[in-house]
Amino acid sequence: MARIGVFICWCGENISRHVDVEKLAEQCAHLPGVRCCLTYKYMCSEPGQNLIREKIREERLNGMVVASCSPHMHLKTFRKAAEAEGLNPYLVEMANIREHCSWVHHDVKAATAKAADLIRMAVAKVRRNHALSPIRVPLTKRALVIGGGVAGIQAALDIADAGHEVVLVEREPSIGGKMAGLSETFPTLDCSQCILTPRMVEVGQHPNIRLYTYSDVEAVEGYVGNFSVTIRKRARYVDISKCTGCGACWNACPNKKTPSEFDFGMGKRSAIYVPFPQAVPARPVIDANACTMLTKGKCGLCAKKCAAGAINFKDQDELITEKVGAIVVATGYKLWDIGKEQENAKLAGYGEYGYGTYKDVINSLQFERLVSASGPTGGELRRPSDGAVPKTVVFISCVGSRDNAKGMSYCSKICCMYNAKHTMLYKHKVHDGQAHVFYMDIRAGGKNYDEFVRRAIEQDGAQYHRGRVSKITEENGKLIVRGVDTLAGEPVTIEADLVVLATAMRPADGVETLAQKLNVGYDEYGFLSESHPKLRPVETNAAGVFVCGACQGPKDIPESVAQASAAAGKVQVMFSREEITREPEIASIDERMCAACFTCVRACPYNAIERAEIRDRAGRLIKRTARVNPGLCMGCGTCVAVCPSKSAELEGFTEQQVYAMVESLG
Amino acid sequence: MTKQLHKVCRELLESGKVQVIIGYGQKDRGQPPHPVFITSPEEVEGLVWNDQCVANLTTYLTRKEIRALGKPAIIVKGCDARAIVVLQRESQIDRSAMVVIGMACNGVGEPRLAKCAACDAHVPAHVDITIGEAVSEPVDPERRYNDLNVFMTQSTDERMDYWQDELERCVRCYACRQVCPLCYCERCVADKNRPVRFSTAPTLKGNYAWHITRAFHLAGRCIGCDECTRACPAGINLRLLNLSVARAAENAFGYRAGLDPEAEPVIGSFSTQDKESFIK
Amino acid sequence: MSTIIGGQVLRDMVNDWIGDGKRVGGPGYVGNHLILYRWLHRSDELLLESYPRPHNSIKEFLFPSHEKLYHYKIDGQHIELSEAVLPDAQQIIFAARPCDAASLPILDHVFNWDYRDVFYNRRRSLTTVVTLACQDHDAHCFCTSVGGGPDDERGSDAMLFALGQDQYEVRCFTDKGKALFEGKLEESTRVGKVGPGPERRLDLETVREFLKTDFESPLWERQTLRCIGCGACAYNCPTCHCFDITDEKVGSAGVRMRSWDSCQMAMFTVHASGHNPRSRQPQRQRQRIYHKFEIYPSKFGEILCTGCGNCSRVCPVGLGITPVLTAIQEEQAARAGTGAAQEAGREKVDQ
Amino acid sequence: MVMNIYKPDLMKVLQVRQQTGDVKSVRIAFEDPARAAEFSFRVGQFGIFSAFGYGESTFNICSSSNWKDYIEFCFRKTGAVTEALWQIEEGDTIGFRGPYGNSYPMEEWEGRDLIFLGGGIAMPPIRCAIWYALENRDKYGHITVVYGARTTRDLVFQDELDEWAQHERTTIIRCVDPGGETPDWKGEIGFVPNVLKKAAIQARNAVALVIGPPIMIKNTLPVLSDMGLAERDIYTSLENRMKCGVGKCGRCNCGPVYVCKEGPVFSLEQMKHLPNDF
Amino acid sequence: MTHKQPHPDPDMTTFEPKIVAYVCNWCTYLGADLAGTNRLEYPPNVRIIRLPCTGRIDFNLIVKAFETGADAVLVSGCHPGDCHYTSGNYHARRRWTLFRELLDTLGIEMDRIHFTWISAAEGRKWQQVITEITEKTRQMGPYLAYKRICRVS
Repeated sequence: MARIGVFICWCGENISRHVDVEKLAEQCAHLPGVRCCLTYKYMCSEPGQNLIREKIREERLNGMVVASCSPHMHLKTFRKAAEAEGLNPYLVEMANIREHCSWVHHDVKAATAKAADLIRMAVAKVRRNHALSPIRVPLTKRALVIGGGVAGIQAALDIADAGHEVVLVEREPSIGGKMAGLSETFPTLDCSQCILTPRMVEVGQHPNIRLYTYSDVEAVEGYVGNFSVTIRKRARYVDISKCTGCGACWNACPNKKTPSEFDFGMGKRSAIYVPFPQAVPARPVIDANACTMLTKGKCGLCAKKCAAGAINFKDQDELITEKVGAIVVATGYKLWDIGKEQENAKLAGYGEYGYGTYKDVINSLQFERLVSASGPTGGELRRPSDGAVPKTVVFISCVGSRDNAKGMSYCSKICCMYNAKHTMLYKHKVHDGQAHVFYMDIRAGGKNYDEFVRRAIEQDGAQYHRGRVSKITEENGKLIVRGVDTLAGEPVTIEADLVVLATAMRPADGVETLAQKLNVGYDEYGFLSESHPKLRPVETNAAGVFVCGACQGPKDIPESVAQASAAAGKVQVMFSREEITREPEIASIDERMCAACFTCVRACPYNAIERAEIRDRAGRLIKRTARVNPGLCMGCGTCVAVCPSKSAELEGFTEQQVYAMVESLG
Repeated sequence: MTKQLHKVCRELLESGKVQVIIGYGQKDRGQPPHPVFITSPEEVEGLVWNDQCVANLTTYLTRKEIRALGKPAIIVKGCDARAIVVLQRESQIDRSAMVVIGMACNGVGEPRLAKCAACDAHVPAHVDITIGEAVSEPVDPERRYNDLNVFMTQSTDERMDYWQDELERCVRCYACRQVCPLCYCERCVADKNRPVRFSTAPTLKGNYAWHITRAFHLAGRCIGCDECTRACPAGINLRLLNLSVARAAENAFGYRAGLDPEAEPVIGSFSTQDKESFIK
Repeated sequence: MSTIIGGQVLRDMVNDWIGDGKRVGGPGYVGNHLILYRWLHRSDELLLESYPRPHNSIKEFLFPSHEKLYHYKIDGQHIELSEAVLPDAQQIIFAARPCDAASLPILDHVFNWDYRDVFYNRRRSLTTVVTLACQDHDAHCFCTSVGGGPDDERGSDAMLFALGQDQYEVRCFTDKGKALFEGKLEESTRVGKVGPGPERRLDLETVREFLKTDFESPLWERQTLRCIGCGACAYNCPTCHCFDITDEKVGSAGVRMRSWDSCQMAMFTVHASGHNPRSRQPQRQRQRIYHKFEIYPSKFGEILCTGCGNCSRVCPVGLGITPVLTAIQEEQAARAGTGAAQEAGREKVDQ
Repeated sequence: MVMNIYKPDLMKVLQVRQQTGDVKSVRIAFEDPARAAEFSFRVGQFGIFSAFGYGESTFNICSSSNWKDYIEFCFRKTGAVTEALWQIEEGDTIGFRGPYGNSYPMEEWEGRDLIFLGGGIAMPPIRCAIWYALENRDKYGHITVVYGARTTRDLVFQDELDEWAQHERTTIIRCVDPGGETPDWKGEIGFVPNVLKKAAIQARNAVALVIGPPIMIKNTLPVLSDMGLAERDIYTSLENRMKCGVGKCGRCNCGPVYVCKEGPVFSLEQMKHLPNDF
Repeated sequence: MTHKQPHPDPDMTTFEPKIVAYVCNWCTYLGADLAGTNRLEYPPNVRIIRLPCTGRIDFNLIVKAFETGADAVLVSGCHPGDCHYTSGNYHARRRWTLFRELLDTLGIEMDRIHFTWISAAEGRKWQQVITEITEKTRQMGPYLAYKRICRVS
C-alpha cells in the first residue's frame, strides 16, 4: 500500500521521556509510502482514536502504523478504530516503542534511533499486508468445565442458567473441591457447607449440566468452537442410576481403616465410601486398592447388602467423547506437602518443622477438618497424637510462601486471613486455650478483612508474634516451638500442644499435562497463564479456553467466584453469536508450485494440511498437492519454514513481509 | 556383468514389463559413458557397464520428459539406489511402477571418486534385480566423514577464507541443482522473486546464500552420491557441505538418508527427547 | 625471420604487468586437477604446458559473470541514479587458447550492432590478448570443423609458439601486440611448433541445411533427452553471451546488476501470462544449436561457436554440441541415402 | 557522456488510474526537461519500466505519439515488479528506457480502412494506434474496433471507448465472453472472432491489427481472410519475454529475429518465417 | 579475487553492535514486554522481529540478517512443551541442530548466532540474554568477514 499513516504515541510520558517523539515524527515522514506522520499524547484514548480516524478519511490512507505499546495491548483497539473508518483492520501494524524501547533504554538518542528502526520495519511490513476478512467457523454451543470446586460450580451454573449445555468433569467422587472441606469461611465465619451445598445440589439437578465425577479429561482435539474432548469416566463400581444412597453398603464394609483423602488423613473411611455427607452425587464409590473384593476377590458384603443391586465389581473405565465449543479450567489448588522429600531438587521442604514426623504438626486444611462439624472428630478439636484437647496452639504463616531459597517466591494471599479465623475457631472451641501466631506481615486487604484480624487479636486474645519459627522439636509430649519476636526484640519459645502450618498454595496435581493438552501456557510454578494479567485475566492464549479460580494463581473464595462468573461471561459472549469468526492469519499453499513432498503434512501440529489431487475435467490426475484446511489451521507457520520450494505462505507473516522487515534494517 | 545386463534388459523390454531402460551408453570410446534411454530391444547392445559409469540416473525419474516415455527400468549403483528410497518416502515416484536393476560396484570414476573410499553400499539395497557380486561391509562414521573431519580441523577464519575463494568462482549455472535427484521442485526457491530471498546474480553474497539453501535442503536427505561435486564446472568441493549436514543428522538423530523406506524423515518431524547443548 | 622470447623473460614481464597495476588473466590450477582462466596474482600461478585447454573461457575477463550497470538511491519519492565505475586498468589475457581469442571478434558483433554496449567495449579496448598455439587437443575439441585451428589468429594481438626448453616464438599481429613485446624480442630463425589440431569431423554446410528444414524433426527429442537443463555449457562457452538484469537492494540504495543467463534455464522465456514457448528441455537444446549455427550466422555472418569443446567437456551428462551435430550429420547422410549425394557428402568431409 | 544503454530516465508519476481489479494505467513524464524535449516515439513501440528495488518490466507505450507532455503505460499485477508498480502514487519516481522495437506502419496504412481487434489486457497496445489514427482522421478510411474481455469488469479504458464512438466513420464494438456480462450490459456477448463475423464489416482495402491471447489470434485469422484481407495486411504484436530491449540479452530471440529489435510488430506474412517458438 | 585484507579496525569503544532477534509472539515477545513493564534496562542494540512461532523462523532469515549487516542474530521462543502451537519449537530445535553444523562448516562465527528459550514470565532472563549478547558482540567487533562477502553497491 502506498498511502501509509504513522501515528506516534507519547503514552503520557512513558514513551516521550526516553524517545524524542517530535524528532521521530520528522524522520518517519520521509519513509517511502508514508503520507502523514504525527504524534499525540494518548493515541489509544478517545481523542487519539478520533485523530486517527480523521486522518484515515482525510489522507485516504490504505495502511497504518501505530508506534506505541505492545501489540498484545492495543492492536485490537487500533484495528477496530481503522475498521470503523473503512480501512481493513489487517492493514494496521504496531511498532512497540514502549515496552521494547522507552521503558528499557534510557539513552534518548539510542532509544529514538531504535524507535525509528522499529517504525521503519513496521512501515515496510504494512506496505506488503493484504486486506483480510475473518474466517467464519461453525460453533458448538456447549461448554466444558474442568474441576468441580467452587469456581467450577459457579462457572457451570452461570453458563447453564444462560441456557447452554455444560459438561462438568470432576476428578474426585464428588464436586465441592477444597471449600467443601472447610469449617467456616472468613470474614463472616458463615459455615462453608451451608453456603456451598445448595449450589452443589443446584448443579446436581440442573437440566443443562451433565456431571462426570470421578473422571478426567483424557484428550482434547479440534479448535475454538469445535473441540472434541475425550473424558475418561473411571470405574466407580457403583451404578449411580440404581443406587438410592441408603448407606447400607458403606456401613457393612469391613474395611474402615483407609485414610480419608477428603479429611487429608485426619480421619478414616471404608473401602466403599461417600467422601462427605453432603456429597453431590451422594452416591458411594469403591476404592479399588482398599476393597478386598477387587484386590483379592474376597468379601463383597456391600453387594449383598445393596437392595438396589447397584454394585458391579466388573465395572470398567469408560471413554466418552463430548463436542464442546468452549472450555473453562477450574482445577483449583492444593496445599504444598512440605515434608523432607520433594518432587524436584529446587524445593527443599521444611524438614525442620517436623511435618510428617511429629503427629501434632499439621497443615491448615487438616486443622479445618479437625474443627469441622462433618470432620473426623465431629467438630471437637482433638490432637491427632493422643486425642487430647490442645491448650496451646501455634499457627505459623508463610510456610513455603515468600521464600526464594527453598520454597515458592510468591505470597499465597489467604493464609493471614484463615490463620486469624483459625485462632477464633480455636477460642470458641477451647475457651481457656491460648493461640499463638508467627507472622511476617499481616495481609488482609479485602472488605472487612483487617477488622476481622483485629477482632481475632483484640477480642479472642490471639498472641501475634512478628517473626519466624526456626525449629520445632518434640520433648515429653510437648512441641517446643523456637522462634523470635522481632517487635519485642527477643527470642520466643512456646511449648505447644498442636502446631498448624499455613503452607504455600500450589496448583492441583497434573495441571501441567492438562495445560499441554489444551495448548495453554503455565508459569514455573504450574499456575496457568492468563492472556493478560490486567486486561484479560480469565482468557488464555488458546482461543476458546478460559481459566478461573486458584489454578490461575493463589486467591480466596470471593475472587474465585468472581473469576468463575467472568469466565462464564466470556463463554456466553462467544455463544451469543451463531458462528465464530477466526483470525484470518492462517497458511495457504500455492498448489501450482507445490512439489507434493508433504513435509508440511508431517510438520503440521494441528493436522490441518491434507494430501490432495488436482484432476482435469476428464478425471485424469494432473498433479498432487498439499492443501490447508482453513478451519483447523492456527497459523503457526511451521509449514512455511519446512517447505523447500516456499509454496506455503502464512497470511499476516508472509515471506514478503518478513523479508521486507529484515531488509529495512539494512 | 554387461552381458547379464543386456539379457535382463532385453527380457524386460520384450516382455513389455517396462517401456524404457535408463542406463549408460558409450558411443564414442574416447568419452566417458553417458545416460541413454533404450526403448527397443535391439538397442540393448548399446548399454555398457564399467567403472566409468559415474552419473546418478535416478535424477531422470522425476523429469516430465522421461516420465512421458512410460514405465522405466533404471540401472543404479549402491549410492544411487538410496535416492530411490528418499524419492519414494517423499512421494515423488511410484516405486511399484518401475524396475530397479542394482549393479554391484567396487567404486567408479578415474581417478576413483572420493565417495567410493568410504562406501558401505557396494551391493545396492531395495532393488528388484541385482547383477554382479561385491562385498560391502559397514563403515564407521569416523571414516565416512573423514574428509569433513580433516577440513574441520582448520580454524573458523581459515574455513571462511577457503569458502570465500571457492564460492567466488560459482557462476550459478545450477548444475549442482539440476543433476541432483532430490532437487525436483516445480520451481526452485532460487527462481522465485516474491520476495527475492537471495541474490540471483553470482555475487559472493548471493552464492553464499544459495549454497547454504541448497545444502540445508539436503539435510537428512542427501544420499552422498556426490553428483553435484562432479557436475560443478568451477570445481567447488560441495561434498564438504553435503557431508556436514549428513554428519549432523547422523550425530544428532542417528539418521542416514535413503536406507530405510519406512524411517521418519528428519525435517518435518521431531522428538520431544531431541538432545541439544546450544540453546541457552 | 622470426622473433623469440625466453620463458623466464615472459614470466618476469607478467610480474611487471601485475606490479604496475595491470590486471593479468591466464590459465591456472584450481584444486589439484582443474585448470581455469583466473585473474593472476603472480606469474608462477600460470600454467603453460601439458593440458589441452582450461574448462572455462576468457569471456570471464570481457563479459564477467556479473557486473554493475548503474547505482540508485531511494529517498522518499525522490530517486538518484549514478553511473557504475567502469574499469580503467589495462587487462592482459596471457596464454589464452586460439579458440578463446577467436570468440572476441564474434562477440563484437552482438555487443555493437545498433546499440553499443559500453561495458563490453570498455573492457575490450583495455584488453590485449596473447594466445598460445595449441600443442595438443582432446576428444572434445572441434575447432577445425568451425573454421578455426591450433594457430587461428582471430582475436589475438600476439601469439606464442612453443619451441621447447622454455623458449617461445612470438608473432605480433596488432599494434597492441607489438607495443606489449616492445624491446623484449630477439631475432631468430627458429619457428615454433604447432599441434596437428583435431581431425575435422563436422561439416557445417550439411548441418545448416538440416537446420533450415528440420525445426520440428524428432531428432531433437531423441538426441537431447538426457539434458538436465543446467547452464554449465552456456557459462563455460566462449561465445554464449545471454544475460539477465536483476536488482540488488540493501536498505534504501541498490544497484542494477547484469549477470550471465542461459537459454537452457527453464524460466528463460516464460511470459508474464505464464505461457512458456520453450517449456521442454529438448526445445531449449534445439534453440541453443539454432542460435549458434543458423541465427547468428544469418544475422552477423559469423558462426557463434569456436569449437573449443567446453560444452561437452563440462556437461555432467556428456552432451554438449558435438553429439547433436554428429547425429544431424548422420541423419543428413542417411537421408541422402544412396547414390552420389552420399559420395559427395563423404568427399566434402575429407577436405 | 558515455552512453550507458541500460540506464533509464527518471520519470515523475503524474496520474495513476485503476482500470480493473488488477490493471492500472499510469501517466509519467520526464523529470529532465531536456530529455522530455528530445524524446519521441512511434505508436506500437514499447518501453522498459523500472521499479527500483524490484526490477524492470516491458510494457507497450499506450499513449499516442502526438501527446508531448507525458507517456502512458498499462500493466496487470502479476509479478514482483508489477506488484511494486501497483503501489506507486502521484509524485513518485520510476525509471523508463526506450522507445524500443519497431512500430505500426501508420504511413503504409494511410488511405486504408483500419480494423483493430483486441482481447483482454491487449487494449493498451491498440489504444495508441487508435488515438493516432483519430488525430489524423482524414488520412484513414473507416475505423472499426472490436474489443473483448472475459467479463465487463476486465474491460480497460472504457471511458475512451465511448469517446471514440463519437468520431465519424468509426465503429466501436465491445464484447464479453459468454457468462461475463452483467444485466445492464449493452455490448455484444461472445468471443471476438464470432462478434467480428457477426458485425460483417465490408473491408475495402482494409488492414487489421490483432492483439490478444494466442487462441484469439488463431481463431480471428480465418474470419479476416474471409473478409478479403491478405496475410500481409494482418499485423500483431508478440508478447515475448524481454529483458534488455536492445537486442543483446538473447531472451526474445525467436528464429531469425530478435523480437525486441525486429518486432514486436509483425505482419502474418513475416510470422510465417518464424518457427512456432513464441 | 576478493582481496582479503580486513578493514582497519574501528576503535572498539564507538562500535555499536547491531543485533537482529527473531522471537516467537507468545513467549519471548511477551517476555520482552515483561522486561519493559518491570523497567529492566538493557542495551538498545537489539531489533526484535515478531513471528508467530519459532517453527516459522526460516533458516534463510538468519543468513538474510547477516546480509543486512547484523553483527549477531538471536533466535528465541517458548521452552519445549510450552509452545502455543504445541510443537513449533521442537521443529525449530531440530532445524537449528542441523543448521549450526552447516554454518560452522562454512566458517560462520557460531558465537554470533544465539538460540534461547525465554518464556513470557522470564523478563529478567530476556534482559540478561540481550545484555550478554551485546557485550560479547561488542568485544568480537563488527562481523567483518560477512560484511566483506556482502560488498555489493
